[in-house]
Amino acid sequence: MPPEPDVKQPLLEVKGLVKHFHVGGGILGSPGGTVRAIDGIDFTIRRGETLGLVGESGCGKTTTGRCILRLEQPTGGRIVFEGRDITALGEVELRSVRRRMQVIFQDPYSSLNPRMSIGEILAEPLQVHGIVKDKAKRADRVRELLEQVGLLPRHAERYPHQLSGGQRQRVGIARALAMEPSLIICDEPVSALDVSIQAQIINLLEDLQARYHLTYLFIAHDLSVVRHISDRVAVMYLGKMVELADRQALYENPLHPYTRALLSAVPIPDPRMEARRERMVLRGEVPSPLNPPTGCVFHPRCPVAVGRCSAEIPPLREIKPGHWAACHLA
Amino acid sequence: MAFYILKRLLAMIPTMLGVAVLIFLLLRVVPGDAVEARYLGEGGQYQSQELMQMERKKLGLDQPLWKQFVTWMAGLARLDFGLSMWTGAPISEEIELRFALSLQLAIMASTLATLLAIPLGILAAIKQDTWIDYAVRVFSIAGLAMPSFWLGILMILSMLIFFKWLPPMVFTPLWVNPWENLAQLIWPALAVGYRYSAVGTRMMRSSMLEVLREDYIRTARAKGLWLKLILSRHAVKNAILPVLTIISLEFAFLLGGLVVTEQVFNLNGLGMLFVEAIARRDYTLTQALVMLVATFFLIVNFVVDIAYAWLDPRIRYR
Amino acid sequence: MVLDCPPLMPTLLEVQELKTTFTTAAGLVRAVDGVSWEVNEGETVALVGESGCGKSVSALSIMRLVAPPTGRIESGRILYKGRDLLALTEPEMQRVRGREIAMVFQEPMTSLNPVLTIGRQLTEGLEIHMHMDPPAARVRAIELLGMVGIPDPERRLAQYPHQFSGGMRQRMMIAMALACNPSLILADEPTTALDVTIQAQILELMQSLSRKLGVAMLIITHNLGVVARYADRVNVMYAGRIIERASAEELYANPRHPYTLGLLRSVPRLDEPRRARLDPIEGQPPDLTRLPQGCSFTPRCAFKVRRCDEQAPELAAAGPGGHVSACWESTRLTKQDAA
Amino acid sequence: MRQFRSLFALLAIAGLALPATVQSQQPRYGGELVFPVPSEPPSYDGHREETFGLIHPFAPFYNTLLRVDPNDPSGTKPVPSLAESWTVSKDGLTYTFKLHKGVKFHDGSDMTSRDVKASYDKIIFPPPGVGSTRKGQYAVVQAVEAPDASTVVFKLKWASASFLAGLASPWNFIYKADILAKEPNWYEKNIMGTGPFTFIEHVKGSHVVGKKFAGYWDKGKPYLEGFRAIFMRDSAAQVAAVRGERAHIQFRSFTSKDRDNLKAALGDKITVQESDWDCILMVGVNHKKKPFDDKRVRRALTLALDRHAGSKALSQIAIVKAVAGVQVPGTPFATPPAELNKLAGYGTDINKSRAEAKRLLKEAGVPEGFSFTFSNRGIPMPYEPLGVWMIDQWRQIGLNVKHNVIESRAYFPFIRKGEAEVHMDFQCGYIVEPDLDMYKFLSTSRNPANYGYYEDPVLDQLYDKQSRATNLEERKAAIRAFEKRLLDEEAHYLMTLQWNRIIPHSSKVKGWTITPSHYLNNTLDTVWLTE
Repeated sequence: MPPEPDVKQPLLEVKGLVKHFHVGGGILGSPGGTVRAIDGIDFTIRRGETLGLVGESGCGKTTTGRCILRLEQPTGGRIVFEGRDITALGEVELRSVRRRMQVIFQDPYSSLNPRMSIGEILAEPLQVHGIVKDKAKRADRVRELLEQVGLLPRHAERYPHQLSGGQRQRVGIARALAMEPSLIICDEPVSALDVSIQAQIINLLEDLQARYHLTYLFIAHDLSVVRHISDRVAVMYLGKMVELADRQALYENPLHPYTRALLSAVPIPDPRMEARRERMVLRGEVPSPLNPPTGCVFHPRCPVAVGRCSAEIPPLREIKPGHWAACHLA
Repeated sequence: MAFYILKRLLAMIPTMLGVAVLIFLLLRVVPGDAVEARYLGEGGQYQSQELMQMERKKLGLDQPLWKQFVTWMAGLARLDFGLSMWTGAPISEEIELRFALSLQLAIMASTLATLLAIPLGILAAIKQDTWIDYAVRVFSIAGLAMPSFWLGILMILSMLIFFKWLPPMVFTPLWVNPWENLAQLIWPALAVGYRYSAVGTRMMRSSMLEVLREDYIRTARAKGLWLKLILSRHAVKNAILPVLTIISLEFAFLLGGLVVTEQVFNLNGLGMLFVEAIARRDYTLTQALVMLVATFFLIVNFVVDIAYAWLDPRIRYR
Repeated sequence: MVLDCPPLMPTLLEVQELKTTFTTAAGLVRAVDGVSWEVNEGETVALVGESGCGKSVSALSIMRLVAPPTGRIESGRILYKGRDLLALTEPEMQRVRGREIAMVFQEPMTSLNPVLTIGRQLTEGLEIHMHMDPPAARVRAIELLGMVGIPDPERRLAQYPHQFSGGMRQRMMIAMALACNPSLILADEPTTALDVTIQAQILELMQSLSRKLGVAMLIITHNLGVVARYADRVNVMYAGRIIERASAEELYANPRHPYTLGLLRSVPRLDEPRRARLDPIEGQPPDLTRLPQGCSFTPRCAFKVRRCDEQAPELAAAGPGGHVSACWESTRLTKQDAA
Repeated sequence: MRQFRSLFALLAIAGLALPATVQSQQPRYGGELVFPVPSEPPSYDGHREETFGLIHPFAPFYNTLLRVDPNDPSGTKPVPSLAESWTVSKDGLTYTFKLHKGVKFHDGSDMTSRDVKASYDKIIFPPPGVGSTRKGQYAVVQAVEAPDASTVVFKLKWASASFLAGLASPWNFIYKADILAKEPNWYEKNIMGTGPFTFIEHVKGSHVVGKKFAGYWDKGKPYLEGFRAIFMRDSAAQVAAVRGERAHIQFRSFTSKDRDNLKAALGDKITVQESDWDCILMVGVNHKKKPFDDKRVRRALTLALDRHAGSKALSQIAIVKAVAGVQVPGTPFATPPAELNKLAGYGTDINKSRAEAKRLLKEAGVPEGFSFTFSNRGIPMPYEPLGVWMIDQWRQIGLNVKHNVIESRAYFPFIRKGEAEVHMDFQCGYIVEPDLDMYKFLSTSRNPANYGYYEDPVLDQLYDKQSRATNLEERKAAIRAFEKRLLDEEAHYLMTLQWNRIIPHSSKVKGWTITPSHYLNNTLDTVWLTE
């Protein structure tokens, strides 16, 4: 059992994170450009909490996860993990950091080597990082990990294609757990799963968090799932953070029009309620991050935008204690 | 577009420079030089050191390596490949005719390969696991299993035995006498083209099968399109890209790589010249040939990229 | 209640005892195992279930697009306007596809041919089914793109799918489906690949167009929320069979099958207070090559009785408005039971 | 007389009609002779090049001062060519040649003694920057003089038995003096001679075309309208060309198998001429490497070879045949078989030889199973079969030999380093002449191309003796003594088997006689086609 963590201390601090991708021009000579995947975001995750990160595809939420994991080199800003600035660490130093910071992917199938048995997949990091050096003890540890994620010891002999989607995601979780991390970045961990299985995995993640005092960054597009699992929720739009608040505050009293639109778009499995509900259907599509709008990036689709919105970038302000929003009108 | 082409062409320079340095050094690692190869060649008769030194001086082989390299590079920059160390003739003259033959043969063989591979591959894919598919498979595996020079020998022998006829032995450029020219080159083109079609056929088949499983083919069927239209409009253009790559690279390879086939058909092509140049330690000629083939590879690659863009709009606009 | 009345519109499509199988290395997969359902003219019907339950295969079977040689329609009848589609010749069937019944697929990314222009893909159906000449087809194509809300349609015709966003592509798919004025659109997970805000746009669009043009729709989805708002009637599928059918309102109010109930309970809902824990359906979906003798849901069922293992229940009346359920205990279930 | 006998023997082998009908046939004019050439020369200069690839296509453009009798199958008899007659001074030091009158170059100018002098001066006394590869063979020449337009005089430093043969060398094309004066290397890239054919074109890697020279001095010749030499590396392609009747003849050689195939396919349309070939592979033994400094060991190596059995077996699969000493069998200076068989390793009782070999090895203190490396050249025919054969022969006297095959072009540079223990060496003459054939074996100090690395003054003296002998019998005796010392007593070098030249050609080709050298008899002035 790991020691009881100090809850007040932030485990991860992200300050002014920027990630730009340069894209080359096409063959026909269209000019290249810079994709502003993340355009200056700040947030912290406290020990033991779950921060939900929501937004539509292309908003930068997955890139944020990859930057924290240092799978991408940030263009700017700082990432402080367990009190250490990891923004510029070299490969060797990163190795120890990576043990403490694990990831669970959306598609467990493509992240598992099809030629390795589940037992081998789980034993490999234990061996490579020298966590469990003895072979027999490693097998014990693999069994233990399988049990922790609700699989049976006999699953160790199976290969990824012999498992169902839910079981594969359990293996993905076990692999992350094997390193005894403090932070797990869950990148859309349930969106590829069937509805009836999603709940199993969410429950499992919650159980594990309680048992091992894990901290989660939970990246997802499904607002109902995020509401269920997160303590605080951050909403991203086009590389910017538009709102950040406690779960309850955000869902009951969203301050940003984009958050409101998102919430209203979520269908509710109750026809009567759906019939009564006010729908706020957004116009248009998410603009290209190659060429983001001026001012507030949301203004072209915003139902309440005023003149100022197209001219001036709204900063992320703390409107109420602990409730931040980037909107001139909030 | 012009900018892109310019950029790509400029990007070739460092590659070519690398190739140049590499081949320059590699050649000089091999023991012996053109003078030794010439005067200790046939019977090991000894020639006086004086004569050998004189010859070396004539060829510039007495110069330090870096000077030889600089001289060569300076020539290249003016597109002057220099003189062959073996014959003393300008290299452009040595290569010219052989290049015409090799280029024509490569074009003919690649064309034949393409003409065989694409319809056969499509046929095998749409008749997957039927006897037609198996027949195509046997045909193409036979092509792979038989080296083209061996097929060439078979062809020559059968022509000799059954028709008492042999293709012309001397290359006539196409524009001089097309009939003579084709009478000589069609056979090696068939032998080589058949062999290279095999890879293309397999590739076309699997690529086609892959495309036929794509969602947009299902969409096309759901629209009520019939098979021929689906194949011609929706599938072939998508499936052809990998085949195009393979055949194009084969084309560049064919240009300088058909040593044995050239021997069998007595073709005066670049392949034999290449081998002889190496054996004779004809540095200048070998270097020029390597540069030529490397340039061709780069150009073919470039053309393939352009063709990709033409066939696949996703690349064009990216 | 209105829904107690018999349907006012005549039946458009009637699927009877359809069985579709796939031969795989693991054995024979009974993807669709004797299902019957119908769609009336102008109606929107939903087919709900998890992946592998047979809902997509049902739609492909109607179009006769189940890929041979592995896939095979074993038996059953598919009556469209009284004609059995399974008895048609392939050329006759080609005249049905796209003209009478059109399809909208799940993945707008991969379901459009990347190397053909939007215009080409939109007009080809018009040319073959409506015998339009290219200029006429082009005019119609522009009209269609405008109808599905794609701005600047004339310019868009010359573009390629990759130049369209996901939502735009799905609009294009819908335009393609609508091109030849079909009577029925089969929409296979039409919004699954899209972002929430775009999902809403597309669903609204489909609903309004189907109402305006009087097109019947079959929406295939795994998302109960999607169906709630847009479907008139809902069929719930599990392991190749329909296990419950009712009007949308009735189904959500009074689910009469433990699986339907489980699905509704297992998703977190924004309209309800946050629960401490979710109530998942335990276990895994069944292996379709080795279905149990009795009810396929038994191994995961919280309400199972002895009989469930022995005999598979048939659909039986379970509520008003044609509400049927295939569960021995259906009458015993109420929504509150599971809580 | 012996020469005639062997000519008849050849005619019989070739399946030709009786000599009577040969005589009855009148040469026919016209036609183009087509022949494949397996090798292409780097330049056109006969004074510089060493490959038959130059002789076959380019010799018809030139004449030499003397030539080897084109009708003599021994290939040893110098006869007039540009020189119509000559006298030799009593002391053998002055040779005076009278030139034919009315000889014209292809550019129409007259050929005079100036041109002969200029050509020989280029060969023997090349100016700086001019390559002459056979300069050393004319060390005997003091000076070349041209006292009048039709007289050429060679002054020698000492009497030489082989001098006339040297002037019949097929390489020594007579060039035009004016051209040489302007540009000594002109003939490397250009062609202009007095030969029976004029140069039309040479397409690199492809072919050479020549056309009858109307102004040829030897009236009535040539018979051919022209010729076409086609460069063809692959022997299968050459055979196919003859078989497909696209080519008449290949002047180098085919294998016995090719001969049989051609004969079987074309029957009477093919005429076969065969001869021993003045080429031989021999084994160099490095005297600087122990234990090969011991002549007993070297003798054991040659004693181990069963040459007579080897001749029977290897002639089936390789281009070798006759058991030979230092001269091609059947030529004037060759040792008769009965006497040759007395040399070590030439005996008919192989068991006796091998016993002797083992005894010698024991005596020399070479242990049973002694190992050494045999370096061989990476040419399949006939190097490889001969190498394999010898290694097997040596194994039978208890030697364990490693076969080290080296790429063809890298081979002699490697051998010249002097590191090889035992290696394959090669020699091929353009004319059968003891001076040329035996020069190879002189002490390394005299001939650096002797890769046995030995000094043997006795042997050198025997060479000089035969070279300067004025009397035929005296020369023969000296050659015999040289051969015995080289191959038997000292066993400096081991001879393998003489190559065998096989020319199956179209029966349409007449007027061409095989000789032991594939460098000879390619002027094509006497050749004609029946149709």
